[in-house]
Amino acid sequence: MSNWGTTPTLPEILPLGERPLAYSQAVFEAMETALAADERTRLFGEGVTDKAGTYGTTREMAERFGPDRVFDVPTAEQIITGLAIGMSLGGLRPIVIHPRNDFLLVAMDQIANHAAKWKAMFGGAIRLPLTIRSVSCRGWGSAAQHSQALHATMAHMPGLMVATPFTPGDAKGIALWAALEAEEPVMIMEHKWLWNLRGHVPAGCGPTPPAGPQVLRRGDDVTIVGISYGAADALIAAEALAADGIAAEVIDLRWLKPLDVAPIAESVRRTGRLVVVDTGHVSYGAAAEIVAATAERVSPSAMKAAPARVALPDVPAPACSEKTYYPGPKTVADRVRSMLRPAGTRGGRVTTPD
Amino acid sequence: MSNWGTTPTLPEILPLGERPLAYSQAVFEAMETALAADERTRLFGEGVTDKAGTYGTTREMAERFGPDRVFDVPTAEQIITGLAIGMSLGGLRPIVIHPRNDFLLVAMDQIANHAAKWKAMFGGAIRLPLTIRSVSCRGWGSAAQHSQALHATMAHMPGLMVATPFTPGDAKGIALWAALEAEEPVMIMEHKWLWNLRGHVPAGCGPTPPAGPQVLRRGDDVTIVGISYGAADALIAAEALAADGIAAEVIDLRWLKPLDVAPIAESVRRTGRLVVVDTGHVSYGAAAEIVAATAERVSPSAMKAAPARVALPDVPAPACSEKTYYPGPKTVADRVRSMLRPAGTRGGRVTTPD
Amino acid sequence: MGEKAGQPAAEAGPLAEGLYRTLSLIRHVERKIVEVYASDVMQTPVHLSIGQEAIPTAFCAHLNDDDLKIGTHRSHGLFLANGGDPAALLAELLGRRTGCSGGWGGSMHVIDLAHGLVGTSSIVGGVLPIAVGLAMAVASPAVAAVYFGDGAADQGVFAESLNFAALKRLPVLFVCANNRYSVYTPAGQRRAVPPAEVAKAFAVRTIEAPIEVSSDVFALHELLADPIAEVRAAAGPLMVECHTVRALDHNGTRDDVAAGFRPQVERELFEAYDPMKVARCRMPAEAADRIDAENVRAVEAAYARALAGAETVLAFDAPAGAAEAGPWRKDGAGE
Amino acid sequence: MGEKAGQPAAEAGPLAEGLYRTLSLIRHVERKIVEVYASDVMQTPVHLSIGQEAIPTAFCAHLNDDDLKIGTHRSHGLFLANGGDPAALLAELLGRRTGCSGGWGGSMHVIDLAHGLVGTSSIVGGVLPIAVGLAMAVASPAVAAVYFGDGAADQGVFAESLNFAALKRLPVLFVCANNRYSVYTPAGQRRAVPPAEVAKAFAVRTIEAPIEVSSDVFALHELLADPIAEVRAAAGPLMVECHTVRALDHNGTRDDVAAGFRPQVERELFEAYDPMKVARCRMPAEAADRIDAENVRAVEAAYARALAGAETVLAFDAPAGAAEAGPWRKDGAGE
Ligand SMILES: Cc1ncc(C[n+]2csc(CCOP(=O)(O)OP(=O)(O)O)c2C)c(N)n1
Ligand SMILES: Cc1ncc(C[n+]2csc(CCOP(=O)(O)OP(=O)(O)O)c2C)c(N)n1
Ligand SMILES: [Mg+2]
Ligand SMILES: [Mg+2]
Repeated sequence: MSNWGTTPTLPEILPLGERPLAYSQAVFEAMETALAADERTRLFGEGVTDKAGTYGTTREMAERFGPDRVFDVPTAEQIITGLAIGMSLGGLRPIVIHPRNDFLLVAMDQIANHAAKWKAMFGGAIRLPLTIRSVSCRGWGSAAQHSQALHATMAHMPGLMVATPFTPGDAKGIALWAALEAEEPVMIMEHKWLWNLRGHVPAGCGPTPPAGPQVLRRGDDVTIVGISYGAADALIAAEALAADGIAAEVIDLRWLKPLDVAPIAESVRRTGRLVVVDTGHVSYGAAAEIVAATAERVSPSAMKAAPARVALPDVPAPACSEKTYYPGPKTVADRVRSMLRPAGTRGGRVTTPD
Repeated sequence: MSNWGTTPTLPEILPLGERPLAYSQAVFEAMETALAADERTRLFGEGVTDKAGTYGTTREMAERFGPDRVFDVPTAEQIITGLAIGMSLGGLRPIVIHPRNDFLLVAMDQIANHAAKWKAMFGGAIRLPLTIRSVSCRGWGSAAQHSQALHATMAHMPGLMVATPFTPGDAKGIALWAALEAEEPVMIMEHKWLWNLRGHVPAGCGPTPPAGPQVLRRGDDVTIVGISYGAADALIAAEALAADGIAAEVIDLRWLKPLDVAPIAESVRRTGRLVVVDTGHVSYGAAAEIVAATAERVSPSAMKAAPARVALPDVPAPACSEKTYYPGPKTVADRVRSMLRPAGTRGGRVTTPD
Repeated sequence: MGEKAGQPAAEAGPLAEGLYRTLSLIRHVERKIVEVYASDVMQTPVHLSIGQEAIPTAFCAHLNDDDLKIGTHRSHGLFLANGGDPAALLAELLGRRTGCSGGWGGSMHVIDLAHGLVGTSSIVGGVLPIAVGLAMAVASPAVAAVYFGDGAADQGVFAESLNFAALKRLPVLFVCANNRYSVYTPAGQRRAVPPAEVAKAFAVRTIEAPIEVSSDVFALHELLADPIAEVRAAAGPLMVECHTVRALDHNGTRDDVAAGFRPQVERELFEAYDPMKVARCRMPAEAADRIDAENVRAVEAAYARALAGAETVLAFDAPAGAAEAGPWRKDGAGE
Repeated sequence: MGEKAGQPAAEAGPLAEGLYRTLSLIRHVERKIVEVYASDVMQTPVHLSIGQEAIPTAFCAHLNDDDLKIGTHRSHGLFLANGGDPAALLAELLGRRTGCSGGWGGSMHVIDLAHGLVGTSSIVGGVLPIAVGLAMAVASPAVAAVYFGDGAADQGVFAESLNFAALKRLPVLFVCANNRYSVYTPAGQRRAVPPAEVAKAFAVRTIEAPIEVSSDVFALHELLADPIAEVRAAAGPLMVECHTVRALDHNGTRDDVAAGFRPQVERELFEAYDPMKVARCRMPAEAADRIDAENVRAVEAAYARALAGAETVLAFDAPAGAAEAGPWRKDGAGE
């Protein structure tokens, strides 16, 4: 029945403010606002002009802004991405969409060898503003080739800015900044399971430049850093932990590159405990960077427990058994609880300290 | 004059044993031994049959084993890699060479979406033995697109085994294991600056399956983990540190995937200090995984200092100013020295704890 | 299923009945999927072959188990035409351990090694170079075959694959089902020329089957007989572009024309060139009815068998960085 | 340098002298590189244009500063034919802050925004789709041009780029210098058909220049005049395949034929079709000698200027994960 299943409806985990909107609607607003604000913007990608309109985020844009500025493309990720790079070098401000992270792998040469390196290769003589939106998906048997979250792969490549907006407000503000003001390639790594998440979204055109991680919830017992949809798991876990009398601080990473670890380190110095919740595979992933960068900055003597990661196991996603494959709020909460237990009794689901 | 400059001649930092060979000669022996040992092996890649013969490691193989088993290919990394996958699924044991890590990015879809995932996607019903050799290069103004070390990117993809052989003995044994015995895709990430490194290489056909990190030098003051050429910097630094009375333990990581952190954790529990030396970019790189995985396993109370990474800055490699761009033994030694200084006076080159 | 004969098609007799049996089986299996899909019992994105079934039916009838085949996200038809067990396919869609991929693959990743199907990929174009590699591994007179869509031909790797197959004169059968759509994006927004032109440029022998032929399983089967025999006789690669039409949504079971995602003309094309209708016109009604009835029973039985399989439930407690071998060893499903 | 005229070539007169001046400049700059390279003063992998200089000279003469150009690892000729300052090129090879890329790029990454050269890539084939994007950004009558080798045409993205340019009728000039080698791998081991055939398949207007024409700067310039004017007049993309020969090693300054890396016939081809010799045969000797002498002086002066530039020395103390903007801000070279 459902096309790739339905996107889950999340509980209200964010303050709704005066103008609550769903995440997908926030992205839609960013697209229409960017196209209206600057003649140089272009919007394209597979299915951008079809009736589905990239999960609704590009619907009717071609009709409104014309087929020269908003268009569909061949099923060929190299030319799609190369087009965007050339347009940028020629003075335009392209927004290109790869509807799934998995397809980015077809375009890796254009993204990582070209877009990322162009500025450096010429000593900064030229700028390459370019917005690449890509969505990480999961569930409904998407299986190994349609479930990847590749933000860590991108963030490892110098020359790319990489955002994982979690709040609808950030989804809009970051996309606007990338599309209208950035001077570098910006990869916006969205997550399909956030489409229905509601939160406050300012009206109008308010681009928000890269910023450090934001504290979503205050607490003194443990610092939980959430990346992308991981922040949702973290917030829901924090609520459950609160019932047990455990006060978790929840931090939304927001930007992987540039990375501002200071606020996380500060929080961890206070709580003495760190759990990172990520949507990618655990090994050599984004959570490793957060743990490592924090460990470099926080004196070991300030730590009350070894840090931990909650992320996908190092196995490609199966079409079946997704409930046991994906960690969730319970995994996060259990991890925190075991961390608060006396040393020696620890145990975990994904990573097992010995 | 020099083609891409000359590969440096390293000091004798390894025990030479009874049969000392250069690294490139060890790889050459692995290739010829594998081709002779199993009719199903194939060897191909750009320039494999030309007179240069992939830095000498494939020289004259086509003449000896015939053009059906050893052949040159179009300059098209997708078909090169896809060919290897299809040959493997059809029962052969291909060895494919991508002469630079940078070119792997053109083949990322075949490597990460296909080779890596095929076994899992079919529930293990089929195996995909496949050896991918790729060389990381540096120096002589290779610049941003010819200097990458992408082992962390590969190791983040479940389904790939990833080796970074450092000793000539491992270079031969691991290649033989991958080519003759592995049942999964194995990526062998070589480093051009190791070509001239000499060490003991057993004669004959001795495949060595994945193994944990190996201790190259014993010491109780600090654990230095070297990845690929990073182990050379670490060994040279350890020698310099010994002159200052600092006893460094040097560990060669060998395999990124599967990763056996236990020996590293054990060493760090004893030394209380960890420095990881990597040839890739620092952020979201392999060193982050080693630091994070160690931090998860070693009680913070066992740590005498915060861990540190010595790796490439998060900037694409410039053609110029390579001396300031690449860390070296001195960077490693300085990092260790600052770690042994009383807290508060620390400082570093690549990562600056605050 | 999957008649393995080489004679020309006839309107009656065992060959024609065999072709019709396969065609009808694919249709009935997919009708069954449509029937149950609304209940969410199959939690996997299905890309149905309805409208396109004559293509895999026709070419697979010229192939045997030694030939290696590979396909895409839309491979139910390929799996069944190649002789695959409908129960193993349905079990896969149901996420069962008895599924052809142990439940790991779902609809987009089916495999049947016993019949030479080495798998299917949901990355558009990804299998094209792999098929060329298969052709380097098979022993003559076996061939490699890849079944793909026009969207896959948009990818540059299509050209790389044609070039290498032509260069080495490899026995690769490229079968393109050109339904003129990649999801909802029509060819006119994607391609300057049809896929066949690219193959011709690389001097690959190329056959273009108009929809009149591609929808007629007997005609298409006959058209391909000699050319496939020549591939087998080491004449080098063959490209077949089959013009066709997709009956339902790109993914799922909705009528996407009614929902406004593709124009009305697509529905009319299907009405005119529904391969089941076309075949029935050329068959004795009695034979067609009999075979359909047998297939209905076979599909019901297969579905019941599929439902009876145990759900795949996996454990993922491998530590970070461990070898990937762990998880399915634990479950046992994949070994 | 880089005469910007549209008239047909002649054996004498300002147009012919302009073409010869550019051709000779490229040769003299590269001879200077060969002269000094053994001393290791240029620590960057050089891919020389010697033997192929007539190609960039001819097509760049039809382009102007509003046209956007992009090239590959072998782009000294493109840079100079496009009007680039020889001192900026040489300084780049010497790793100086005054280099066209501030020392960051070296030989493979040259840029000259003032003249519309947006850069060059050392990833074979990588610039082809970027050129198509450039064509979407330029304002008519400006065009985009990409200069690449036959190895780049091996990559699938070549087909993707041709397809999209043809589909949207974009003003892209694809100029392929086909020296029949990718490093030391000859076309026969790589390609079933020449690059031009692929372009024709996509209905891209295609011109094939045999080596007799490609080595004759006047003839090639004339051949391209009308076709390039038509691209400018919005007739859609143009593919030009120029057959040519590389005089020296793929990379570096060695005679790779003498060293046994390519067969002797390559050397003979260069002897027969050295574009400098060919041009001099068609020029008054006095004019050729005069221009050569001027170029020798110009190159010496440029080299002296290049040597006088400060070496690029960078500081890399950015903390892990910091924005990439840092380092070259510090040095100032890149701003
Ligand atoms: C590399 C890649 N890009 C995009 C997609 C999204 N996608 C899935 S199926 C499909 C349509 C492919 O069209 P075609 O090859 O003609 O096959 P059809 O669905 O028409 O049978 C697309 C674009 C994908 N799976 N892989
Ligand atoms: C993607 C990629 N693969 C391989 C290489 C290695 N390489 C550098 S130059 C070159 C030859 C390319 O040949 P061609 O495009 O004909 O240009 P030419 O050198 O002949 O001018 C190759 C294979 C590369 N740089 N990039
Ligand atoms: Mg299609
Ligand atoms: Mg060439």
